[in-house]
Amino acid sequence: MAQVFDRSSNALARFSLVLTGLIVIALGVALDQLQRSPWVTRQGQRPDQPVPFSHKHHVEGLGLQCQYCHTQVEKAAYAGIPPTKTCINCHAQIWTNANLLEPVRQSWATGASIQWIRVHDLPDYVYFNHDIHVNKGIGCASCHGRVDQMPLMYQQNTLQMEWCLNCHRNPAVNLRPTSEIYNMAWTGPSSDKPVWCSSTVKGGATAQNVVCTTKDPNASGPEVAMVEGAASGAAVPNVDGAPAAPLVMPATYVKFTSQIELGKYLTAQYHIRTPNELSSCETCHR
Amino acid sequence: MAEMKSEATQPVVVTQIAKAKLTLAEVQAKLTGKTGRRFWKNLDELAETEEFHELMREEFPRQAGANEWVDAVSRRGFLKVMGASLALAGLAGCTKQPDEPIFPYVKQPEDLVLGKPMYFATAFPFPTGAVPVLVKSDAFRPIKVDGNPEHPMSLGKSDALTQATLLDLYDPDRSQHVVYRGENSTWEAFQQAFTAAAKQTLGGQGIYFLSETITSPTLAEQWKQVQAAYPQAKLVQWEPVNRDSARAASKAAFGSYVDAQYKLDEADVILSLDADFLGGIAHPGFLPLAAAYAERHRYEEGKPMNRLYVVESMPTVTGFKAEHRLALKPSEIAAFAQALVAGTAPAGATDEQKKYFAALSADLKKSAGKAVVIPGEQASPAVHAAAYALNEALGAVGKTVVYTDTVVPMPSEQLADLKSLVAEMNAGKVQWLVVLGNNPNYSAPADLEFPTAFAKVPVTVHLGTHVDETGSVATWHINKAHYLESWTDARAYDGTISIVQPMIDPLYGGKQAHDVLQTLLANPQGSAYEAVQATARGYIQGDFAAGWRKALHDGWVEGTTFAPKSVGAPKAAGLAAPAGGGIEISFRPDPSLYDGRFANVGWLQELPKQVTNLSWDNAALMSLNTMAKLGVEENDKAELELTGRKVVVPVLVAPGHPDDVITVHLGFGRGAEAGRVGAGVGFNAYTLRTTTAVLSGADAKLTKLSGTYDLCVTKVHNIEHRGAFAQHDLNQPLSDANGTYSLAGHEAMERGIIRYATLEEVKKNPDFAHEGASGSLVNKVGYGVEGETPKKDESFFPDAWNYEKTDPSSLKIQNAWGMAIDLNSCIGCNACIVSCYAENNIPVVGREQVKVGRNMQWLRIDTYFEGDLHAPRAHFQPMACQHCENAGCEQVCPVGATVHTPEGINTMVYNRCVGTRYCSNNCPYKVRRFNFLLYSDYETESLKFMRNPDVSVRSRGVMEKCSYCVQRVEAAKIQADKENREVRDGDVVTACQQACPTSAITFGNINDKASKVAKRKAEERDYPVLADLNFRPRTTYTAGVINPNPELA
Amino acid sequence: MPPREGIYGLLAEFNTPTELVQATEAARAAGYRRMECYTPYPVEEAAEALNVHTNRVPLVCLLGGLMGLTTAYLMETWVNVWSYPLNIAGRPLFSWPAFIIPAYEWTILFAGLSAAFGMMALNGLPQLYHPVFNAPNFRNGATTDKFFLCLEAADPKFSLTDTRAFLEQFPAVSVVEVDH
Amino acid sequence: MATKVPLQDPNLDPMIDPRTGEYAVIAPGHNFKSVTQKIAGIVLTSNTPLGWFFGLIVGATVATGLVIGLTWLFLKGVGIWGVTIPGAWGFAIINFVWWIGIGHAGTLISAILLLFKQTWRNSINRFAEAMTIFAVVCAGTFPLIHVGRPWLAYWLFPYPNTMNVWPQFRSPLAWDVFAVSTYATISIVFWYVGMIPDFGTLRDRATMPLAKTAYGILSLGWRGSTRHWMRYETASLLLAGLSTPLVLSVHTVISFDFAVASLAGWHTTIFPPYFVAGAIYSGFAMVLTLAIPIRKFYNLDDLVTLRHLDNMAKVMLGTGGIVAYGYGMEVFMSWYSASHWEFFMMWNRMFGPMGWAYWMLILTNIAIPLTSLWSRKLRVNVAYLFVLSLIVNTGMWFERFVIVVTSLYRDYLPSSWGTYRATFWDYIIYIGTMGLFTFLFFLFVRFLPMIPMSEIRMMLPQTKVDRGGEAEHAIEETV
Repeated sequence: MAQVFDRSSNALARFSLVLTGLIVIALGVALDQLQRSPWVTRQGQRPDQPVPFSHKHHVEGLGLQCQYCHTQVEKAAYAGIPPTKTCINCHAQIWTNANLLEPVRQSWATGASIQWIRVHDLPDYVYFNHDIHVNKGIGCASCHGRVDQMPLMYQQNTLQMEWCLNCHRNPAVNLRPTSEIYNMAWTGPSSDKPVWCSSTVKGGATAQNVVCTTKDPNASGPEVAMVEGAASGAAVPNVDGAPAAPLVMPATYVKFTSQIELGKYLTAQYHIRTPNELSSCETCHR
Repeated sequence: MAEMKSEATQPVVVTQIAKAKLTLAEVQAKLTGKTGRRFWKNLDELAETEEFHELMREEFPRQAGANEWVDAVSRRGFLKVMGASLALAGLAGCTKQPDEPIFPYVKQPEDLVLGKPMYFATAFPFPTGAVPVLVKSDAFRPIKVDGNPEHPMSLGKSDALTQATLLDLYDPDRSQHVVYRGENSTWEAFQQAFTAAAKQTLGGQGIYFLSETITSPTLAEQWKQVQAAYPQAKLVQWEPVNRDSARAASKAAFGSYVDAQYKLDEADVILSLDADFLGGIAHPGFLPLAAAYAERHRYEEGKPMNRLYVVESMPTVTGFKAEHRLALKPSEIAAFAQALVAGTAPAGATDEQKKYFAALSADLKKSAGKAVVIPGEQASPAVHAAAYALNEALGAVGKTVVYTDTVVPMPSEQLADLKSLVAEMNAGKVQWLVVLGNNPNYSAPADLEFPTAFAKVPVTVHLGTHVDETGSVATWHINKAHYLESWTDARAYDGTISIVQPMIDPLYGGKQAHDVLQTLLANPQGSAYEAVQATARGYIQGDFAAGWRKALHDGWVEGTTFAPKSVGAPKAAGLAAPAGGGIEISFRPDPSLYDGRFANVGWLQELPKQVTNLSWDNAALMSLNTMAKLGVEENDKAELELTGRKVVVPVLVAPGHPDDVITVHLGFGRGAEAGRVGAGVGFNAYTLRTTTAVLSGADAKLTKLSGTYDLCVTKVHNIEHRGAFAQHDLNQPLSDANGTYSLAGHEAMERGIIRYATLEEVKKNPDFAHEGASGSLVNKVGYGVEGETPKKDESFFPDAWNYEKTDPSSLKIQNAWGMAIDLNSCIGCNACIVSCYAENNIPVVGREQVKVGRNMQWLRIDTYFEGDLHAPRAHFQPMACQHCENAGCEQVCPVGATVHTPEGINTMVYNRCVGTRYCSNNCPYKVRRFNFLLYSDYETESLKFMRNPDVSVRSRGVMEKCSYCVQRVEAAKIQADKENREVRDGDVVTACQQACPTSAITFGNINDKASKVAKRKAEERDYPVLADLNFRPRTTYTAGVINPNPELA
Repeated sequence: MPPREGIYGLLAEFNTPTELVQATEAARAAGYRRMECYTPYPVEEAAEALNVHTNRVPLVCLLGGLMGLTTAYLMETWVNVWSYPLNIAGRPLFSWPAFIIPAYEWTILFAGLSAAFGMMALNGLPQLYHPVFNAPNFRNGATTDKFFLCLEAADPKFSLTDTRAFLEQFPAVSVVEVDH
Repeated sequence: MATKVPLQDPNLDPMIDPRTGEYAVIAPGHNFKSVTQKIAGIVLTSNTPLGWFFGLIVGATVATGLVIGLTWLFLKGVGIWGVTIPGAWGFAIINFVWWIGIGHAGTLISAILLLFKQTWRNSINRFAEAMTIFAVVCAGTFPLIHVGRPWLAYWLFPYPNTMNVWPQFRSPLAWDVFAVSTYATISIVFWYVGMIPDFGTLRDRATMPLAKTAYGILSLGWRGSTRHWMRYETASLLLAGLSTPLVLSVHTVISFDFAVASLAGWHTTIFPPYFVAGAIYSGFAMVLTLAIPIRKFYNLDDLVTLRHLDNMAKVMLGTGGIVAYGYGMEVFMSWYSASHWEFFMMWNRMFGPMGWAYWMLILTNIAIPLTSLWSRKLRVNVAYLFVLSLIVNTGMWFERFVIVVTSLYRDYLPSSWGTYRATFWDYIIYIGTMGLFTFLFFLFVRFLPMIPMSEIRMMLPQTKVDRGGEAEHAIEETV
C-alpha cells in the first residue's frame, strides 16, 4: 500500500486548478474582443471593388464636392451611390481608354450597373435615415472618417450599436453647423479657432437658419455680420457661412471656443431630440 | 411561398395513400451515423420521401406539425434562413454578414429620391364600378394600393378586395407566356393567326368574343370599330356574379337599362332587401354608401340618426348593423317586397313577421322622402321591381335615389346571352371563341355543360392572368396584364371616369383586351395607350394635353360624373318571385374571393370571412334549427344535392340564418390551375348552379356523410365554445336554457368588452358606457370597481412614467400616440385587415396553421353574437395591439425585446426577440402573433418586390404585433424634424385608418387636445376594453348607439 | 510542498475511536503539540483532544455571500437606471422589488461556492501526495474502519525512541514510522 | 412519528427497534467494515450485473427520441409543437416545472433533513441528490429549447456586449435564469463535497490502477485528518444551510413565472407555498420510484429500510395535504373574490372543454394518495408505495398542465379563445428526457457511491466514544 501519486502531483494538481481558471478568463476576454474585432465589424477593410475608385484623388486632389456625386445625401434616406452617368460626365472626356475604367464604360454601354461591394453595411433590421443626420448637423467625417484621405474606401467606425448609441446618447459632442457638414477637416471650435454663430429664429426656423462663421464677424465687415432672413431650403454649404442672399438683417453673434458649448447651442437651435428619445428602440428598429 | 405549406400537400395526400409508410424505427435507422451538415441534409432527403409524408400523416393527421415535413419552401430555405436569423442576432451573435453588393443606377431617374415613396393615381376596374386608387410605389414598384383621396366618390377609402389586388399583381402563379396548344408561343404569332383567320371569314362570321363585363368605355369604343370592320362578329359579356336581376327589372320597369344611385346621406330610414351594401364592392357603390351610412349613423347631440332595416337570407354585416333584421328565405323576400308594395302583410307570415312588416311600412311611410329601399344584386328581379315601386311610392326618387346611365358601357342580360352563345357553340356556328378575362369552364352554370361546348369550338382563345380551367384547354392562351400594368379607363359608381395607368411594366409582358380587339383593327399594333387617349379626347373637355395630365394626376376626369336621368314612373312588371319550397339553396359571391377570381390571393383566402370567421374554406351555412332538422352537426361532412347534381360540403352554422335555407359561397373548389394557394380549397358551388337556379334554388337535399371535415374558423364562438356558461350569468340567471347562446358573445357583454345603448338610453344617460346600460353589462365584473380603470393613485408607482414631458428645446409637450375606434361606424368589412397585410409585410401561414390558431393578422375584427344564436345581435370590434401604458407584455420579456417608447408606443424589437412567448401569455387581448415556423417567404422573387421596405420581414421564432404603423410615425417625425416643427394632426395615418371606408378608426397625438383622436377620446362614450386590469390601453372604443323602432323594441 | 528527507512522524493505529481519543489526550497532556488524528468519519472528541475548536470557513462563506449580494444588486441597478434606461411597462427605472430576487440567488451562489472552495483551500486540498500515505497500513484502514494518531517529527518534543515508547503504552494495533 | 405500536412483535422482526417500535434505520449487525464493503463493493466490483447494462441501454434508446426531437425542433422551430396563440406555452414549460419540482426532494433530504438532524436521511440522501442533479439537467434543457430562437438564448445572461443591452430584470424568466443556474451549481457542489471522503475510501479500496487514480484525483487526496473533518463538517452545514433557502426560493421563483403574470388562474399569491409543497411532494414520489427498485436490485434493504419508506410516505402525506389546501383555496377564492375573471376561470377549469384534466389531477394527486397514506400498513407496503409514487408523479404533471393550459386557452377576451393540442413532438421530447434521466442515473449507481459511507458509519453504535463514563449518543452529536 504505497502512495497512489508521487510528490510532484500536488504541485501539478494546484497548477492545473489555476490554469483552468486562467483559461476560462482568457476565453471570456477573447470572445469579448472578437465581437469588436475588425474581423466581425469589417473596420478598415478595403473590399476589392470593380473600379479602384480613390476618394483621395477626387476630393483632395481634384477638390470635388461630396454632393457632386452623392447628390441626395440631404434629401434621401439612403446616401446613394452615384449612377454610372456621374462617372461618365467626366470620363467621357478624360482617361477615356484607361483600363481601370473599363467596367464603367461597360456599364455605360450595356446599361448594366457597376456592381460595387457595400462598405458601410448595416444589418437589414436597422433603419438608418441619412438625410436627418445631415440636416441636423452631423458631418460626413463624423461617421465616415476622413474620406478625403482614403485612396480606397473603407469603414472608419465599427457601426455597432454601442457606437451609434455613443452619439445618440450625447449628440452635442458631434454637432456642427450645417454649413460645415462637408468640411472634412472640421475639428470643432477651440480657444485659438473660435466659431461665431447666430440664428434668425423667427417663425419655424430650419436648421439652415443657424449661421456660423469661423471669421470674427465684427472684424470682417458687414457682409458677414448680416445673415439672411428667410430659410433657404437646400443648404448651400459655404465654408464661411455668409450666403449671398439679397434680404439681410443685422445679427448678434455668439462666440464659441469649445465643442461642448457649441454642441449645447446647436442642440437647442436644431431641436435635437432628447437622448431618451434618440436611444429609444423604435428610432432604429421597426 | 408560405401558403404552399398547406396547399402543396393536398395532392400528396390523395396520391400517396398506397405507399408503404416508414416506421419511426426506420426513420431512426435512416438517420443514424449522420452528423453535422450531412445529417441536416439527410433529414431533408428523408422529409422528401413519400413514405415519410405517409408516416407523418398517419402519426398525427390533424396537427400543425404534420405538414412541415412536406413544406418544400422552408426546407430548401433552411440554411439560408438560419443565416437570416443569425443575421438578426446581428453583431452580438458572433456572425459575419456576407458581402453585400450595391447596384447603382446607370442613369438615375430625375424624380427618384431613394427611400422616398411616390404616389400615382389609377383605378381598379370592377364590374360593379371602378374603385379609384392611389398606389404607393417604392423605386417604381407598387407596394400599397389605397383609395384615392382626391376622388369625389371614394374620398381615399378602399376595401378588402382592392387592397388585395396588390398581391394579385405579384402572384407568382400568374401565367407568363402566350401558349399555343400547350407550347410557349408569342403574341405576334397569335396576332398573325387571328387576323389571318378573321380575314378569311365573311365579315367576322363565326368569330365570337366571350368577355367579362366590359367596364372600359375605350374597350366599348374598340368593339364598335371591330363591329364596323366585322359586322358578323359577336360579343357576349358574361360573369358568374352579374347584375341580371337589376337589368331585367329596369328593362321591365323603365324600358331601358339604368343604374340606381342611392344617397344615404339624405335617408333617415333605409330598407335593404337582401342588399349587402356594407359588405364590400360586390355591391355597387359600396364605398359611398358605407361612408354615408356611417356618417348618418354616428351619434351626435341633436343630429338625427338613420335607422336601418334589413330583410335578408344569408346573415351579412349589413344585416347585423341593422337596427331590425328579418331573416327570410330568398323566395319569401320577393313575396315580402311585393307585399310592401301592396301594403298588406304577405300571406302565411308569422306573427313576428307581421309585426315587423307593420312597423316597417309605418316607418317608411312616416319618413317618406327621407326613406330609401335598396335591393340586393343577388335578389331576384321581382325584388328589384318592388324596390323601384317602393322608392317611387315613398317619393325617394330624386332625393335618396337617382337613376342614371349604367356604369358599364355595354349593359346586357348576361345569362340569356350566354345561353344563346352556348347554343351556337353546340350548333357548330362558332369558329373562333375568344374568351376575354373570364373563366367560363369553371364558373358557367352546370346545366350548360360549357366545357363540352367549348371543346367543340375549332379555335379557342383565352386571355387571362392565370392558365386557369379555361386557359389550360384553350387553343391559345394569352397572359393577361394586371390592371396595375395596364392602360385603360373605367367609370366609378357615380359615373366618374378614371384613367387606369400602369404602375409598372408588365412583369411578364402581358396583354389586355384592348390589344386583342386592336388586332382586328386597321393598325393591329396600336397600343392600349393610344386607344385610351383616342376615347379620352371624347370625354376630356378643354385643352387635351393639360386635361390628360390632370386626369392622370388626379385619377379622375372632371365633368364625367353622371347626371340624374328621368325615367318616369316604373311600370308594374309581372316579374314572378322565385320558386320556393323544401330546403332552399342560395348562391352568394364569397365575401373574400368574390366569384373565385381572387382564389390564389393568400391574403383573401386567409382573411376570416365576415360574420362566419371562416378561413380557407367555404361551407354549407345554415341555422341551428335546420342543422337539427337535417340531423347534422357543425363540421360534419355532408352531401348537398340540387336537381340531381351533388357536391360534398362541410356544415357550419350561420347565426341568424333563416331556417330551411342553405347558403353556399361561390369561388372555391378551384383545380390545380388556380395556383399554389387556391388549388383544392373548399368545394365548388358552381357544380350545383344551373340556369334555372342562378341566385337560389328550391328542394335541395343535404345528407350526412361519415366523418368530419375539420373547418378552420378563426374565432371560437361557432364551434367549441358555445352555450352552457351563459346559464351561470351573474346578472341574468338562466338566460341560456338550451345552450344556444354564444358563450363568447355572452361573456363579451358580461365583461363590458362590448358596450352600447339605444338612442333613448343615451339621451337619458349620456355616460351609459361607464355606468352600464341595457346593452352593456359593465360594472360588477372584473377586479376593478365597476370594471373601470383604477385611479392613478391606487397604483404602487403613481407617476412612474408620465407622457406629458415637455421638450426642453421647443417647450412643446411631447407626442403621445393613441387610437380611438368608433364601434358605431365599424361595419366589419375587413378592409383594414388586408391593408395591414400589405403595409406590414404580414405572412400568409396556410390552412393547417390557421386551424391551430396561428394566423398572423395583426388586426382582427372580433365578431360577438349577443343572445340566442337563432336570432342574435352581432357586434364588430376591431382588435389590435392596444399599446397599453402598463403593458404586461413588456414587464415579462426577459430580454427587453418589447419596450415602451417615450411617445407611448409599445414597440416590438424583432431582432432582440428570442421568442419566449411570455408576452403573448401575459397579453389579456391576445393580439400578439408569433412566427412559430418560418412563415415569411424568403424564396419567391416576385413577392420580394411587394414588400414594404420600411418594415422588417420577420423570421422564424420572433414575436410580432400591431406597431401603430411606427414606420409611418417615424417618417412623419423625421419630416417634421427636418422642418423644425412638431408633427401635425393628420401627418400620421395608420394603414387600417387609411383603408377604413367608414372612418371608424382615428389615430393621432392625444396630448394635442385639438387632434381628432383627442376629441374622440374626450367623448363620454369612449371606453377602454378590460379597463379594470389597469393596463391603461392607448386604444379606446366609442360605445355603439342604435336607433331601434320603438314599435319593435 | 518541497520534498524533505527523513521522518515525518510516528503513526499509531487504533481499532476504536475511544482508544484514539484517550491516546490523543494523553499525548497532548504529555506536551506533544504537532500531531494529527486520521479517522474514517468525523470524531468530535478527537478534535477536542487536539484542542481544535474553531475554523474560518464560516467567515469566507459570509464574505462570499455579501459579495454576491452587492454584485447582483448593483449590476441590476446600473443596467436599468444608468446603462440603458428604458420605459418597461411604465414601471420605474429603479424597480427595487424586482431586483431583489436575482440578488438573493447570487448571494446564495457566491456564498455556497466560497464555502466549498474555502473549505478545500483551508484544508490545503487537493493534496494528492501526503507522507502519511507512505505508512503501509494507512490507506488500508484510515478511510474504512481504523483510527490513526500521528505524532509529527516537527514537534520539538519528538524523539523516535521516546515517542515510540510513549505510543506503545496504548493499545495500538501498530506504531510505524512515516517517511517524508 | 405517527404511531409507536409495532406492526408485529419486535422479537419476530429483527428490523424493528424494540426501544421505539419503529423500523430501524440500519439493520443490526453492521460494522464499519461491513457497510463500507457493501457500498464500495457495488462500485468496485469487476463483474457488472447484466440488469445494469439492460437499464442503461433502455435509457439510451429512449433518449435518442430526445435527440431526434431536438434536431427537428432546431430545423423547423417550435411550431412543430402544439403551442399556439392563446396557448403559447405547452409541454416545454410543463415539463420544466415538473422536472425542477422533482429535483427539490433531493436538496430537501440532503439539506433540510440534515439541519433537522433527521439521521435516517443519511442512507438515501446521496442518490436523492443525484436525482436532483439529473432532474435539473432535464429541466434545464426545456427553457433553452422552448424559446423561438434557442441559438440566442445566451441573451438571457448578463454579459457585456456591443449592443449595450442587458437582460430585463423585471421579468420572472430572467429570475429563472438566476435561480435555476444557481440551483444547479450549488446542488452539484454540495453533491461533490459530500462524496469527497467516499472517493477517499474508494481510492483506498480500489484494486484497478485506473480506478485508483480516478478516485484518487476525485478525492483530492482526502486522508480523514481531524482538522479537515472539522472544516468539512462546517462547510457541509453551511451548504445545507444555504441550500434550504435556495430550494425554497427556486420553486418560488418558478411559481412567479405564473403568479407575476396577469392571467386569471396564474395571478395568485398562493402559488409560492403550494408550488414548493408540490415540488417536494412529487420529489419524494420520485425518490420512492427510484429507491424501491434499487434497494431490491442491490439488496440494500438493510441500509434503505422500511423506516425510510415509511418516513418518506409521511412527508408525502404532509406536503400532499398542503397541495390539497392550495387547490381548495383556489376554488374558494374564485368564489370569495367575487371577481368574474376568477369565477369564470375556475368554472372553465372544472367544467370547460378541458375539465377532464382537472378531475384527473384531483384524482391522482389528492383522492388516491391522501386517503391511503394515512394507513401505516400501506406506508410500509413496498409494492403499493411504488405504484402510488408513479400515480403522484402523473398527478403533479397534470397539476402543471392544468395551470399552464387551462388558464391560457380561455382568458380575458372571448374572441381569442382557442384550444391546445399536444403533438407527436411534444411527447417524444418529453419522454426523451425521461430516457436521459434514466441513462444518467444508471451511470451514477455504477460508478459513484450511491450511499454515503462516512455518514452511514456515523450511525453505527461503534461510534460511541466512552470517556470516563459520561455516555452520549454519538448519533446525536456527530451530525
